[in-house]
Amino acid sequence: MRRNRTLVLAAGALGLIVLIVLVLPVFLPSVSATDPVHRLLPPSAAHLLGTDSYGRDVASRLVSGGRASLGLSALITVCAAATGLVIGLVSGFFRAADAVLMRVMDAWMSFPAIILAMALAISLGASLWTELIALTVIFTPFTARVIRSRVLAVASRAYIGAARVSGMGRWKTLLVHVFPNVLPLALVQVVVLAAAAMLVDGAMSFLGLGIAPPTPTWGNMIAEGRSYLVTAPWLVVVPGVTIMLCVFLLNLVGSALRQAVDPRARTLHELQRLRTRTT
Amino acid sequence: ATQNSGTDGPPVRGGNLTVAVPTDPQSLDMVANPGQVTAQIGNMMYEKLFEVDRDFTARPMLVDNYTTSQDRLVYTFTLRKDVTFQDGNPLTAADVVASLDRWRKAHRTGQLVSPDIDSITAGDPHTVQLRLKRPRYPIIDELASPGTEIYEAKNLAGLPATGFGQDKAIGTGPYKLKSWDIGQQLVLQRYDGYKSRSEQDWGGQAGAKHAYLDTVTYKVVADQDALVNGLQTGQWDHAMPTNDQYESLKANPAVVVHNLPGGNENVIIPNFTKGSRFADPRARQALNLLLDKPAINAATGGSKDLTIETGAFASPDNKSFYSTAGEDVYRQHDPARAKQLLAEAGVPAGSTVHIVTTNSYPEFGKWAVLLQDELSKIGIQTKIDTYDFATMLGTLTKDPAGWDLTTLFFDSALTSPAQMPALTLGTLNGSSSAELDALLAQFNASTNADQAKSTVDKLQDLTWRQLSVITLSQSRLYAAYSPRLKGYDNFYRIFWNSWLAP
Amino acid sequence: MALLELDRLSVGLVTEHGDRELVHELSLDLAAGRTLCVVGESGSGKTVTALSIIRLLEFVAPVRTSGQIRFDGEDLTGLSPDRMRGYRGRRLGMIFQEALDSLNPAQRVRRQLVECYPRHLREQAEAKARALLTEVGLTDTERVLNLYPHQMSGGMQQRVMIALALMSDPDLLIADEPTTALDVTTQAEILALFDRVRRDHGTACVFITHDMGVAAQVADRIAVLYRGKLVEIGDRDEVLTAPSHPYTRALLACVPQLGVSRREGFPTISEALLDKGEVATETLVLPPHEHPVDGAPLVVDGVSKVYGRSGRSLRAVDEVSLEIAPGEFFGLVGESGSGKTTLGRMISALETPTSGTISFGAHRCTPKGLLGSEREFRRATQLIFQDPQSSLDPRHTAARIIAEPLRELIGLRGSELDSRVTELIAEVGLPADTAGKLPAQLSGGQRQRVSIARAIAAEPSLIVADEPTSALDVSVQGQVMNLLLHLRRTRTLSLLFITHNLSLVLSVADRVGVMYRGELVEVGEPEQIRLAPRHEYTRRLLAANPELPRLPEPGLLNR
Amino acid sequence: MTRLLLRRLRDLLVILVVVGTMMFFVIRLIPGDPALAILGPTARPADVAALRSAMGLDGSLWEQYLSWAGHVLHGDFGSSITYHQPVLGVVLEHIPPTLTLAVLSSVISFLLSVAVTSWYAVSPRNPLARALDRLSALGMAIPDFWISLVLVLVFSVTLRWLPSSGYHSLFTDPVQALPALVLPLVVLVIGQTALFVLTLRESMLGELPLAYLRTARAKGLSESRVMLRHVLPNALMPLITQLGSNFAMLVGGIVIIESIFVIPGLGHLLMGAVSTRDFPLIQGVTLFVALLFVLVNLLVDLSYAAIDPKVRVS
Ligand SMILES: Nc1ncnc2c1ncn2[C@@H]1O[C@H](COP(=O)(O)OP(=O)(O)OP(=O)(O)O)[C@@H](O)[C@H]1O
Ligand SMILES: Nc1ncnc2c1ncn2[C@@H]1O[C@H](COP(=O)(O)OP(=O)(O)OP(=O)(O)O)[C@@H](O)[C@H]1O
Ligand SMILES: [Mg+2]
Ligand SMILES: [Mg+2]
Ligand code: NI
Repeated sequence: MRRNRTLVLAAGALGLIVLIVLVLPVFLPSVSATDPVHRLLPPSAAHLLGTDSYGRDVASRLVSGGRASLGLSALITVCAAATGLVIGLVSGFFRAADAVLMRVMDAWMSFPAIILAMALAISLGASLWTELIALTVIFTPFTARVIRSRVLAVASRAYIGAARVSGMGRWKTLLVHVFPNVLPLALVQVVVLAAAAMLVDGAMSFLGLGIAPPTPTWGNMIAEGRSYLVTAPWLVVVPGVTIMLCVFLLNLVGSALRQAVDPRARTLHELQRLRTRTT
Repeated sequence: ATQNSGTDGPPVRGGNLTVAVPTDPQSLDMVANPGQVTAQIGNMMYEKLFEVDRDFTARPMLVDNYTTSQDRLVYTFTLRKDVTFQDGNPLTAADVVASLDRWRKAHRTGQLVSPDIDSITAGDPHTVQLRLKRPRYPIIDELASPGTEIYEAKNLAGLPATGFGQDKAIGTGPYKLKSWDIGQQLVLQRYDGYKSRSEQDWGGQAGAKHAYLDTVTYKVVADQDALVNGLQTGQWDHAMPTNDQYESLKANPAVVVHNLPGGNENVIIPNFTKGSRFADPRARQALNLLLDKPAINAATGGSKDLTIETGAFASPDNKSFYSTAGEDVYRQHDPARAKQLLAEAGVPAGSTVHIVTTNSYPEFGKWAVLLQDELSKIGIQTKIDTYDFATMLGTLTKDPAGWDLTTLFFDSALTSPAQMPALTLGTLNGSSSAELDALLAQFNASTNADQAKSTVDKLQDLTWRQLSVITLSQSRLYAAYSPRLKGYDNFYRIFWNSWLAP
Repeated sequence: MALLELDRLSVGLVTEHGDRELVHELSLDLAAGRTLCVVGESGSGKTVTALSIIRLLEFVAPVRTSGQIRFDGEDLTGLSPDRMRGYRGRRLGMIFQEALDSLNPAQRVRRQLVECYPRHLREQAEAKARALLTEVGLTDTERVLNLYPHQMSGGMQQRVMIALALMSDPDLLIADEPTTALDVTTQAEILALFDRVRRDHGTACVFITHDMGVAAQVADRIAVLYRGKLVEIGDRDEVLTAPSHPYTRALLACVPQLGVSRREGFPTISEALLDKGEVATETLVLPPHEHPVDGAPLVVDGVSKVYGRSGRSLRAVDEVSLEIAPGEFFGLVGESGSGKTTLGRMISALETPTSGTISFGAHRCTPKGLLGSEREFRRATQLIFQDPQSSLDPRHTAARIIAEPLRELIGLRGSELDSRVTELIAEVGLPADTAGKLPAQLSGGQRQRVSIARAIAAEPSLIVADEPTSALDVSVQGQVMNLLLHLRRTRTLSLLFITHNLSLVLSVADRVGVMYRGELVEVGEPEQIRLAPRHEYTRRLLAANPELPRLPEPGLLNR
Repeated sequence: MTRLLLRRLRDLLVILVVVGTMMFFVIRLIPGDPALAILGPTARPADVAALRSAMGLDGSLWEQYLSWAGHVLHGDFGSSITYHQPVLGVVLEHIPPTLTLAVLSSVISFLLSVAVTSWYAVSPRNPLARALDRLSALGMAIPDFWISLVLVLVFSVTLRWLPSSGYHSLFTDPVQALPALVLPLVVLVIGQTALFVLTLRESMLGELPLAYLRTARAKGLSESRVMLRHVLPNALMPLITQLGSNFAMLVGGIVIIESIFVIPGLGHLLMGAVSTRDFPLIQGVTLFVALLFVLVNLLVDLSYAAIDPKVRVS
């Protein structure tokens, strides 16, 4: 039951963050209104989290930046995890597809990501969608490879043969027997992707490939605050801690979910609990 | 931080000075590569006929003395006799002719000066004659400008436009190239055969040069944080950090922080090309009225010490070019009027202004954001595209009407209009005009400083009328260095006559 | 003093709905150098008891134990994990029921065998490993040492498992059905080996088995478990000849015997009768053949399978030709590692033959793969895997596993599907609550029955059954056999029945084939094989078949 | 084995051709060219064109491509536009720092993640092990430049224990090289270890219920041995994949780390080449990164075979 409590708590906290991010900006002043006189103020009653180098209120930027960051990170995670999962499953399970798909992934991955992102951003124009496409393209092969390696191991188990004897089609076997076995790993990938997406977004903005200023994202807030690390540390610490908090919560939700999708993990959990209690 | 005073003690010979530079010089050919780092390292290695002193006034360097004909069309330069290149060959007139010919063809300033030049010829091995088609007042200043370094003639034969390689990086200066790990560091070494001029030090790049340091190592440090950290931990002795770092470095007792002469002119560049929102002069006026320059400077300048609130295109240190004409226009600020003017110019509230800028210099992005904020206050929307520098240039030139505003800064210590981007920007934003050309010709035809100065005032005034650039301010540069560095003139990265206290 | 004493040992499973007792107040003891055979119903808690003694159950299932397990006077239940570890291996050795899953799939046999020895004794250990492998009948030691578990036949895996347990000469050996996957000749060798070990090292042995013949051969004492309780314990002869508990009596009555035909049905234990304390066996009366036998024969034509590349290749199946008529019950016996499973896998098109063809009706398996519609083929042909554990998806419940062919091949859905699954679970003699359990929560026999239920679900016309009853007690075995016989009576069903149980196959098959080193050396009717074996290996097989001592007449049992 | 190698060699060629070709065209799609980058905003179009032609950038894209490809086939990667030196030499000079960092950080993170995960697996009740395991996810969420700067502030600027930046070859100058490597390695290791721990923990959890562990325990092996010798090797596959991918990413450019710690590596070189549009250099770096990448993946695949015999056999 502890498992459920963590799940509920972590999911609740995440939900709360999402809610704040969605609702609060409506009541906050413009995030792009600059006020050079009040720049780089430390946190105070007027500016809960201080102000940045333009004199903008960090708290309102944090909240409204969450929209782009969480939204983008969620979209990227979903897209990259889904495509990576599909490619990984297919190429791990179908030998014929594997040769081709994995070589494509290799070529894809060995192409420097910065240039890929630049080319995309410039040919499509820098925007949220470009960034989404670019990051999805960059992250997909990583997920695909990791998933594939697990699929390879699962595919050699005897129950895959048994499914064949039971007349199950290859694709359905993939879905019913292989997929659940790689799902926990996929959940880990989701956490990894979400964390990476939230951070990489900053690097993308830095390269001018991300969401255009002054729209804040947690990533570009960190990137912008970078030069004030010593004089105004809150500029980096605040969004940084927020990202870490979200990743941590996501991680909790991820492992709780894993137990929910995997009956064996449930048993293990019980076991660990018993072991920690006795002796 | 302590100020470098005159109490440096007697010079000490020996040692290595480590200097942080933001990029690899990439090429040591100052004609083919007009980059800052190339110039600053090159100034240690090469010499020109004339060099600027601390006040940016041209002083003879390789020239022993020179005469000007009555009609101001023929200049005869007598070269110093004992000068040798770092490979031991003596400096001859042929070298000067070859170098200047290449400058005329391949260097931007040279190309602008060239139409006025009739010929450059060697008289005897130690005299060079420069014939002009018409009198050109700033010609000596231009011969002291980057690109006119004297290389050996044999090294210049048959060079491609991309310039020479490091094997031909040979000059007459007090330091010569020792080693170069691309992208990592470049080491200069004292040239023992250097013959100094006999004058007292004129400061800047002119006068007597004594190479006290054995070697000078230029380390490539692109990252600002690394730059400052390395300075604090003694990884390097000298750096020129960004203005953001100024206050904290100034507060640090372990480093000396000192202003450098000259600086940068920070500009917003409106696009004159038809199709741009600022093709109409009223729109440009509106922009000028809209910009709250003090506020922008406060948010981006780093420190009051470093910001000069002036609309001039030259630094006050650059006495012959500093002009306060048009200052009233610079100080105008009236957003309401701006809104109205914009509407009149066909840019009503709700339209979108396209700003193209670069993240290669952090200030640019900031100006763009502040600009965006001010435009949004009068109901104008903005689309900001931030690229790396090369992409920005590519974007600006590929589609000349596809942008409205961009941001740049220019060196404000340049000594002739031909060198000044603010006056030669026509290729980029279509701001050239007959009036400007006439003024430039007038300047060249000046016969004395007063005449020249009055033309400079007109040029400055014209700039503020046309608004080919909208100057936000002048930023001063500063150097931060180890207290061990003595004798340093606080002049960019000039390290002859400097030594390290033991 | 007894070496091992169980004192009111209870093992309870912790679940969300409270504890469920798997073993209830079990008390028994065993002296050094003696062998205790544990027999009993499948799922009665034999494995649970064994794992509790060596305290390995707590790693895989959340359990609570009460009572005492005294080994050499020390109560094992109270030991710290560290001290308990000291007992494992050197003092307590264990042979696990499912060999394949119990070997590390990524390590060669060599490493797994010598592992428990310290590094400086590795050479000694390897010598010992070689000796043991030879002793368990794996004479090709060099090859075997270099194999990975999945490259070995079921019997080979089991023998490696045995060698592994004997590597450190334990004082007490717990052997959980150690010979189920072995042909009787090899089994005889293994039993002899156990006997030798017992004499040489004074090793005591808890020997779990379903084979009464084996029990009769090795046991000093026999314990009978039924539904988690010890119902009877005593000297071998006493238990075998004068069983006191009705369950024991019934169990003995179900044991197949050479020369007794069971073609008309096997006796099984009726729980209802048992509860009343009466004669607890009943024999199903099969319906008469009520339909014409039609359909196509299975024709195996000169099929070979070669593993490995040239140089180190192995002919697992060598030019086997064979025909099974529609409705025929064909028994296949043979030496362990002789290629039976490989042949079965080729017939069910999980493996392509290196040469030769297999045809079944319109379907043909050739070196190029399966020709024709795979779905049709699967409807017609089913395979019961030799190792049930690894052939069951660990994440699927028993019900879901059984439902799979029903959905895929027959297209059943919804309540129809549910009711058919429930039916099948009952048909193979599993309790209804099995439906919701995961494979890891089932006993070996229960898993095997899930696997059988899956195979018969689609009502195929050919079943390749690879040792389908090896982990079942004789009563359940009877039940399963009855089910197969019943199916054969009501529809056309051909069976390729691979087994090591000679008594069983000879009492029921129409024809029996004997494989030896990849070749099919003899095919004949059971009587002919039994009475007039032609091949030398067949004769050895028959000689090694363990038999029960002459049982008292059934009438006596009912007294 | 030889078959695998031959096949990989073929794949390698295909990938190099594909990546090289793609890169050739992609970088030319991006606005801006080297001549413009050198001459600056006030240059006249004619001068830009002249310089461009001197750089060999005139002619149609196809002509340029064919000439470049032809030279590459003869082992000539051209000459860097900015550095005026053969691309091959420039790239080779920048490989050691990147490779040193990538190899060391991968190895350390790998060992560390294995240690943390196994420690937790062996003693789930140890609070420190548990905390390390739980908190590992955070490692991924820490911005790398942030942690870099903090570490530099603490260990270099304040405590003066370690240099704040710099690179020296490990082979020629280990005494100076090691201290300078510490901080960048720590930063890389934090992020990677976090990722590895997550992956490995997941895959080890998947192995824990398997029956072969029972056998291992029945041999009397200590719990740590069970984890290290049995669970771990079987759980390593996804981790090794992750390691391979990550290594590839490191080789492709640890731009931020390289610039903060002033390490003249490939990422730094590539970024510089991109900003000056040094086409031949970009192409050269890309080909080398792709080459390294494929080689690393070959290693990864070979280690699959070493770990999972079933993969090898089929
Ligand atoms: N890990 C587990 N989780 C839950 N239930 C279990 C677990 N292991 C065994 N059981 C249950 O305990 C009972 C006894 O199982 P056990 O394996 O001891 O039977 P067994 O006597 O060895 O049978 P067989 O002869 O079929 O192997 C079975 O009903 C089984 O379902
Ligand atoms: N995948 C494989 N790779 C290599 N050799 C194999 C493979 N599968 C089986 N073998 C070998 O083929 C031979 C026959 O194995 P098979 O499993 O068919 O025997 P079996 O008759 O079923 O034996 P058992 O009665 O012990 O189950 C064995 O020597 C085994 O080592
Ligand atoms: Mg059992
Ligand atoms: Mg078999
Ligand atoms: Ni719980």
